[in-house]
Amino acid sequence: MKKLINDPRSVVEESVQGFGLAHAGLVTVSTDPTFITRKEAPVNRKVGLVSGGGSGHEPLHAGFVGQGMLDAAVPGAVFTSPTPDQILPATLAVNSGAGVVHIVKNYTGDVLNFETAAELAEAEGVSVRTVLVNDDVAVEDSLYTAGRRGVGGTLLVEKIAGAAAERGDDLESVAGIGERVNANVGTMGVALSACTVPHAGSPSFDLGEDEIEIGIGIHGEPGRHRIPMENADGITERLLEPVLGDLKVQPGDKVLLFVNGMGGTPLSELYIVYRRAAQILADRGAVVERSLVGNYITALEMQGCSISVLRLDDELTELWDAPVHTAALRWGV
Amino acid sequence: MKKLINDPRSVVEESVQGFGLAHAGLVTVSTDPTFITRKEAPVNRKVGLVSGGGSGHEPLHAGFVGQGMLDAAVPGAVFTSPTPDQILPATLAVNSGAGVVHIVKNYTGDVLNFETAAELAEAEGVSVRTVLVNDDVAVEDSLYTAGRRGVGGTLLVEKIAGAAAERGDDLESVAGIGERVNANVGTMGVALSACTVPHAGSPSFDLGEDEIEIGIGIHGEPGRHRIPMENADGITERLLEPVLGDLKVQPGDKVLLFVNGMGGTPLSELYIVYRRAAQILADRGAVVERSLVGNYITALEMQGCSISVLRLDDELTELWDAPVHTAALRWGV
Amino acid sequence: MVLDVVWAVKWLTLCAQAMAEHRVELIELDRAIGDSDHGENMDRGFQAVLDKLAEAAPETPGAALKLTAMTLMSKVGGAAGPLYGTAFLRAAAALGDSAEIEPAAWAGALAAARDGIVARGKAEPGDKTMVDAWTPAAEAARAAAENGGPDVLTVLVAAAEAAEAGAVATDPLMARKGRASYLGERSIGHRDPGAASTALILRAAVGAAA
Amino acid sequence: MVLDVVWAVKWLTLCAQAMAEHRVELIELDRAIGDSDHGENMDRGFQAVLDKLAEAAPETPGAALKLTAMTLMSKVGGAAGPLYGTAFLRAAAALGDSAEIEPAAWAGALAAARDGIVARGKAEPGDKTMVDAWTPAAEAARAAAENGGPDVLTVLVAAAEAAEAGAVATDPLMARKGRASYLGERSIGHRDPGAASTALILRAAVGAAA
Ligand SMILES: Nc1ncnc2c1ncn2[C@@H]1O[C@H](COP(=O)(O)OP(=O)(O)O)[C@@H](O)[C@H]1O
Ligand SMILES: Nc1ncnc2c1ncn2[C@@H]1O[C@H](COP(=O)(O)OP(=O)(O)O)[C@@H](O)[C@H]1O
Ligand SMILES: [Mg+2]
Ligand SMILES: [Mg+2]
Ligand SMILES: [Mg+2]
Ligand SMILES: [Mg+2]
Repeated sequence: MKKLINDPRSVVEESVQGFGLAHAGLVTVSTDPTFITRKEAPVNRKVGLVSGGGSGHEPLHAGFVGQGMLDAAVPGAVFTSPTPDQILPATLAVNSGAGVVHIVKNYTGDVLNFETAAELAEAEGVSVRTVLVNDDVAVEDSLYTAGRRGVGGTLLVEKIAGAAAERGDDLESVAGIGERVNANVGTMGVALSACTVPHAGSPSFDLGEDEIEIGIGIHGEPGRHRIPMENADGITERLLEPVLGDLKVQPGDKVLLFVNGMGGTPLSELYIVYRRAAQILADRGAVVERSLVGNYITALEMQGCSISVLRLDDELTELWDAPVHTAALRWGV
Repeated sequence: MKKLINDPRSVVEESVQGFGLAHAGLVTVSTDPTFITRKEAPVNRKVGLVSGGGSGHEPLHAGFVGQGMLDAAVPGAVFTSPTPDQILPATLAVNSGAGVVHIVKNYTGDVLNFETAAELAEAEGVSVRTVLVNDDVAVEDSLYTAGRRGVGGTLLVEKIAGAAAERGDDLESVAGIGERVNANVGTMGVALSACTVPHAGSPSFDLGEDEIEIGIGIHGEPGRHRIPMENADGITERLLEPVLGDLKVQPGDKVLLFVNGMGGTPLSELYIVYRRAAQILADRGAVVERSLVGNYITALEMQGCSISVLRLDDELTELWDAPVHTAALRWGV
Repeated sequence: MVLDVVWAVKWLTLCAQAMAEHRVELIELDRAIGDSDHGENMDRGFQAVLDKLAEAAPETPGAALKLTAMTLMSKVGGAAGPLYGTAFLRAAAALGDSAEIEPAAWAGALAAARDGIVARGKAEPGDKTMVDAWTPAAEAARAAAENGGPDVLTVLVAAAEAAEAGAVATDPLMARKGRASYLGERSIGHRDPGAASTALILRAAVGAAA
Repeated sequence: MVLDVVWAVKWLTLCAQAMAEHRVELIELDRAIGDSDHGENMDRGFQAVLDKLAEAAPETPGAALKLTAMTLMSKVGGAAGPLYGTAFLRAAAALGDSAEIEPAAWAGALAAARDGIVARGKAEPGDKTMVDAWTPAAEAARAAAENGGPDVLTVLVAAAEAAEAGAVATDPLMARKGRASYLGERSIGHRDPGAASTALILRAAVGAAA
């Protein structure tokens, strides 16, 4: 597996440097420890939003730092959650006194590292509220798992909670909005091929020419099960039905439909998936009020996609529409 | 090669349908023949901008239809230029009376098909000016080739000419701006892997695990030559040097730096390339005033990237900064 | 055997058959020095010609070729669409509305087709394009029509064989036009896909008369 | 042989060596049921421990372990970072500032480490995590310290062997905690990477005393 890198051990550092150079007007990159903050951070009286996680999911999270979304992103090594010594200074850097929300994808590593950082930040007098994102309907939330994973829904939580913070909501309210988004979003993904972690050098799993993995996460891990290859419409049905079942989408429900590429699938194919997903939702009587299609939460160069559905209400729609100015998501400004 | 498609022969149609559904507020999709127009087309008194080419390069061109950029995009079959019977109605649909600019990438097929359509449109009383994009410095423009290809620079021509049209420039002036962009931009690309055209089913070329193709186009064709794999910094130097030589970039020159992904390379790697490219430009005394990093002009799921440099002047910078609202490029609105 | 509209329709039908059969082969040729679409484009185009022929029943060979020209122009795309479109359009014009094609007229139609391709594509013989199949074909047809007298099959065969030889002769050439030219020396050793499809088309003309 | 700070530093040095040597193997284990980073994370973490040890010369075994805890916490990331960080921190606390570790104290430190991991990660034995190596190791050390009297090497060996057996015993288990739990039944038949690295760490403790 060839990669446009210099050294597997400097991938994150160099990539973040490049990101900082390309978006110098928007973000500040801190090194040692590494984190990315919004240029104007801390924003006066605003609740600060910090997210982070393993690298390899770009543009998540650094691409979402800026007006109306995150105040800081904390990138770990590839597919490895960041450490408290990164999360803590990022938290302190964006605290204006109004407190900080940690948006954490539900993985053991992310939870533990953010937990520690939050404790340390509290010890330094910063109020921290954590919003746990666990939208992956492929994983049952039970005694027998580490709980549902945070996947595609993360972007929606970050955007909408970010808009709530930008309009001046207080700590509890921003966290509450984030939790409302998380409670109303479901996601399921598929992989047509594996990805290769730079330091590992070989694909994260082996998949036959006629097999696909259903119910994958975003770390190159295998999915819930493997099935023979199907066409795009068939796969779309397989992904969307469990999501709609989980959310109990009813006729008349207004939704946001988000088709997310895993990195290596052409945009044209994501639109083929979107087409079928929109048809299914229409057949169910749901109204697709907002949509997003693209590579936003990736697993390196994995081929595949995930489908997320978020049930909207007027407030969530308004917050989704609110101006956002980040490297990867921008409108209204 | 697995693909998220239903039938190789319906890829373009279904993808364009999905695109239309996802961006219903922005564009209108016409079928039979297929083309995409800006929702408000024809825009009163505005020069219309039409571009198009083979599919498989998404988001180019449909993703750039909207305010401040294209009025219409005409997608051909995968890697196959569209036909006059698509280009003509698209041209007529966006003509407000102020004339239409065709932005055409320099490939024999694109040139011939747009040429015919322009003739037919002229016969119907529409003034058409063609801007030929040929920014690929890998191909010598000589008696021995079909001339330099249009690649990454196409986006820059479309954005900047689109802004000129939006501010009310007349036909000659919009075309002139487009030509000025083309004259000041150079691009060179690399492939780390080939792509697979849906109807072909096998990769467009075979590349060893330790080889890369230098000087590739965007149609999965092999490049000018094949070399052993190098690291990202080395590859970046190889791509950028010929571009800077071609443009004769001088100390003090202001430039836009555009690192474009071919579709299958993670964004994080594009930033590693951006980092080195920015360093080289800084060493040369050039000032990177604007930048763009992402998958904008792709070759399906090919792994690799291209680097484009555009020499800026105040007017080009102003037009680059002007508001744009399309599916794939949006700011200021 | 006369080259009338029945022959013309049979010819075009055999063309469509040949493109379907050789689709993968033409894709493979284009994969080597182009963008893997030539076989798909030609197959799509000639299938559309079949559909058109089923709708409209052309009354002369010229009308059949004109309909083919318009259909290829609007369905093939790429470089081949306009080039073949022009070729068939010029051939149709050369044939006018005569009901039957004499050997000399056929040779003239091929020459007109070839000239149309050159006028549009600006390629010269030796540039490794379809011109390298059309040029010897037109030449051979002219020679056969002059020497061979009234036997039209001889003329068709001469053109087909010359096109085939012309296509093979593109193998060692370095491309100077079209997408293959980007490859420079790397285009050497591969057959030009457009020359190969030209040979199929002219071979189908023989089959329709046999 | 006494378990003093010289031993502790040697132990940590051997840990770093073991992680570098088994880096690929741990990545492979994690590739099968996780995300291919465990070997990389542990290698990075223990290399950083080496750097720290070179800078600061800890004066007691407890101080060495505390420094290790802080370094792992800030350099490893993922699930393993906080868990191993907690383990070393709790072990350091259990050892206090004594200059030499008695067999019973070592057993106590292992038990504290194990309890720390459970407190943070909430895994139970049988969940197919590093707990499945730490639990039998702490247990075996306690038993050996009680029975074997003052021979510290016996205790170290007992712990290492139990950890190794515990790691092997994770093979048939279905994961219920950590990333492997997403795989459900597909996690069966693979060794838990964290249990494997635990065994390496406790084996290094023997090596340092030998
Ligand atoms: N300028 C030209 N003149 C004549 N024939 C050309 C020219 N350019 C390309 N061709 C022919 O077109 C063929 C390629 O057709 P096709 O693959 O369908 O189009 P594209 O190159 O646009 O993908 C080439 O093999 C060659 O025979
Ligand atoms: N809840 C938990 N309790 C105990 N150990 C755990 C828990 N979750 C994960 N682990 C351990 O962590 C190991 C994985 O570490 P690593 O791969 O470095 O982190 P990540 O899973 O975040 O990629 C697993 O093999 C397992 O032994
Ligand atoms: Mg990990
Ligand atoms: Mg083509
Ligand atoms: Mg082609
Ligand atoms: Mg792991």
